[in-house]
Amino acid sequence: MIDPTPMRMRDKIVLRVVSKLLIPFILLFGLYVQFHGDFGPGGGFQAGVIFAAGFILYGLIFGLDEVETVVPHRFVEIGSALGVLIYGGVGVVNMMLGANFLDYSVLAHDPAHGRHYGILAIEAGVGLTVFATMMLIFYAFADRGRRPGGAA
Amino acid sequence: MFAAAMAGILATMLMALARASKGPTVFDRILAMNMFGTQTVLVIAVSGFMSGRPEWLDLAIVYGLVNFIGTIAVLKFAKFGNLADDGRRAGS
Amino acid sequence: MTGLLGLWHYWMIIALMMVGLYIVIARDNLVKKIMGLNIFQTSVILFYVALAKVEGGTAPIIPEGAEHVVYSNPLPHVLMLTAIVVGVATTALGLALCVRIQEAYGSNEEDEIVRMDVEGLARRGDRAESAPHADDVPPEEVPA
Amino acid sequence: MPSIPVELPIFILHLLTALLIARLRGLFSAAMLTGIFSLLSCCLFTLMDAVDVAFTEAAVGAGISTVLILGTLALTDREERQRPARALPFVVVIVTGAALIYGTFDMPPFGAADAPIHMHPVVQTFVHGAEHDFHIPNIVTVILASYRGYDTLGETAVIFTAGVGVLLLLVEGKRAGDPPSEPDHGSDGSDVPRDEAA
Amino acid sequence: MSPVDIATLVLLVSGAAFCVVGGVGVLRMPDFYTRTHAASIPDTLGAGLILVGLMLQGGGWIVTVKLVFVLALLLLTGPTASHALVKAAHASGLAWKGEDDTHHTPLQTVKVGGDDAVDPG
Repeated sequence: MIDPTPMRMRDKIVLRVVSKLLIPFILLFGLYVQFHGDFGPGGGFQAGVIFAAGFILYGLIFGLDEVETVVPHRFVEIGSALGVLIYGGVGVVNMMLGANFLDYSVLAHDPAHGRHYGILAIEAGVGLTVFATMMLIFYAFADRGRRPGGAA
Repeated sequence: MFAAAMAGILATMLMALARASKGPTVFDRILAMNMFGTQTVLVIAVSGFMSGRPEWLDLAIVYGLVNFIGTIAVLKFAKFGNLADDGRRAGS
Repeated sequence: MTGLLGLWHYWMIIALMMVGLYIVIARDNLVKKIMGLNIFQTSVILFYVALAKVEGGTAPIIPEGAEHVVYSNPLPHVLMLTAIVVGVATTALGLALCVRIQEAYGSNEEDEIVRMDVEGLARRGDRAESAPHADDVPPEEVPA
Repeated sequence: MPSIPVELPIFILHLLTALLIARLRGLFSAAMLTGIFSLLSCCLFTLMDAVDVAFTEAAVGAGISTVLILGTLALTDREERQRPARALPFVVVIVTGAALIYGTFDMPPFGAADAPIHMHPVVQTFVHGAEHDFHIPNIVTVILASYRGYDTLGETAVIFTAGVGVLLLLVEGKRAGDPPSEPDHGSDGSDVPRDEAA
Repeated sequence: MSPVDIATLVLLVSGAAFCVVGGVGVLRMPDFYTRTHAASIPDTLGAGLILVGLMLQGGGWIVTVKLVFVLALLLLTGPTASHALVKAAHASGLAWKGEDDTHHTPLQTVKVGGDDAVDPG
C-alpha cells in the first residue's frame, strides 16, 4: 500500500490523554451496569459488551500489543468458557442443594435472598462470557489484519 | 417545551443524515456520524423526561461512550486501514 | 378505519425489513449482504418490541412504591435482548467467513465466486473425465 | 395518540438510513451508517419502553458491530462492484412487503392493551413474581435470569460457540500457551522491535 | 408556569436552536474544515444548554448527577473527536476551499474513489 504513516495513533496527545481519562470510567460504568442490573436497565450482556468496548478503545489508541498484555489471549480464551461454566455450575449447585436446576431459592436461608444471589452469580457468568467472547472476536479480526500478506 | 427541543434535535439529525449522504469525502461522513450520535444522546435524555420516567440516563451515557469509540474506530480505519496497531506492521 | 391507521408502526417496520431483504437478495457483495441481514434483524427485533408496547404503559422496571402500574410486556424484551447479543456473535462468525472467502478466492462478490467454483468444477471434470463420480469431488479453492 | 409525533420522524430517519446503506457502494461509508442505524433503533426501543433492549443495542450495535465490520473491511475489498440494477429483486421485495402488510390487517392496533400477547396469564405471573418472590425491580432481569434461565444458558452457550467458530476460522497455527513471538514477523526484515514504545 | 419552568423552556429552546444552527452549518458550509466548525456547536453548546435545562426539571438527585455525567462526557469526547478528525483529515491531505491542492502530500492508506473518497471530486 502506502509507506507507513509518520504519526501513530498513540502519538496524538489529546486523544491519548482523553482516552486514558475515559477508560477507567468506562470500566467502572461497566461494573455499575453489571451489578445494578437488578434495579435499572442493565445486566451481564450489556456489562460484558461495555467492558469489552473499554478495552477495545484502549487497543485502538495504544495498539494491539498493549491491550494484549493487559488482557492476554489465554485469559480471554479461558474466560469465555469459564463464564458458561459458572452459569451451569450455579445450576448444578442448586441441584446438589436439593432444588431443581437453576432454581436459586436454596442458595440462602431466605428464598428471596437466594434467588437474588443466584441471579447475581449467573449474571456474572454471562458478563464474563460476553466480555471474553467480544475480546476474542476483536483479537481474531485485528490480529489477522496485521499479518503481512493477510490484508487484501 | 420538551417537544420543541425534540423537534430541533430531530431536525438537526435530519441535516446530519443529509450530510452523511452527500459526503463528499469520508471525513464529512465521520463528522456527520459523530454529530448524529450526540443528537441521539439528547433524544434519549429528552424523551426520558417526556415519558415521565427520567431515571434511565444510563442509556445516554452508554450512547456517548459508544459514539466516541465508534468514531475513533472509524477514524483509525480511515487513517491506517486496519484496527490492529499503528499501521507499521500492516502489509506493505 | 382508525383501526388500520393504528398499524402504521408495523408498516414502517415491514418497509425496513424489505430494505434489508432487498440488500440481501440483490447485492452480490458478501459484507454488504451481512449489513442487510443486520437491518433485517433489527426490524424483526423492532417488531417484537412493538408487539410488547402497551398504550399508556411504562418500561417494565418497578418504580419505588408502585401501585397498579401498567407495564409493557417484558417477555419479548427478554427474548430480543439475548437475540441482539447472539446476533452480533453470529454476525462476527459471518464476517469471519467473509474474510476466509476473500483469502481463498480473492473476491467477495458472490457471482464471481460462483463463476470460479463452476470453472474449477469444469476443470476437474475435464481432468477426471474417465473417472467415475467425478462430481463428488468437492470444489477446491481456485487461485485468484 | 400522543406517541405519533416522536416516533414517526425517527422511523422515517431510520428508513432513510437503511435506504442510504442500500444505495452506497462504498462499504466503509455503509459501515459508518450501520452505526447511525443502530443508534436510531435504540431511540425507537427506548420510545417503545424497551430500555433493556435499547441498552444492549446501544452497547452492541453501535460499538462492537461497527468495529467488527471495519475489522472485516481491513481484510476484504472495500468497494462493491458496480452492477446494473435487476428487476427481479424489486418485484420479490414489493410482493413480499405487500403480503406482510396485508397480514397486519388482522393484528390488533399498536399498543392495544387487550392484544393476545398481553392476555396470556404467564405475563402476569412474571410481573407479580418479580415483585413478590424476588423483590427485584427490573422484571426483565428476573425473567432473563430466572424464569427463562434455561434459555439464557443456551444463548450464552451460543455466544461461546460463535467465539470458538471465529477462533477456528481466523486464528491459525498459534496456541494460547505459545511464547509471544508469533510466526508473523519472525522472518520479516522490516519489522519493528517490540519495545518501541519509548 | 413557575420560574423554573420558564428557565427550562428558555434553555431548551435556545439549545435546540443552537443544534439547528449547527445542523444548517454542517449542511451548508463549503468545505470540510468549516463544517467541523459548525458541527462542534451542537456537540458542546447545544447539548450543554439542553442538558442544563433538563437538570432544572430535576427528578431526584440521581437524575441530576447522571445528567452531569452525560454533559461531562459530551464535553470531553466531542471536541476530542473533532480534533482527531481534523488532524486525520489534514494529515491525509484534504485541501480546504481556496487552497491550491498541488503542494499537499496525501498520506492516506484508504485509496478509493466513489463513496469512500478521501478527496472530493
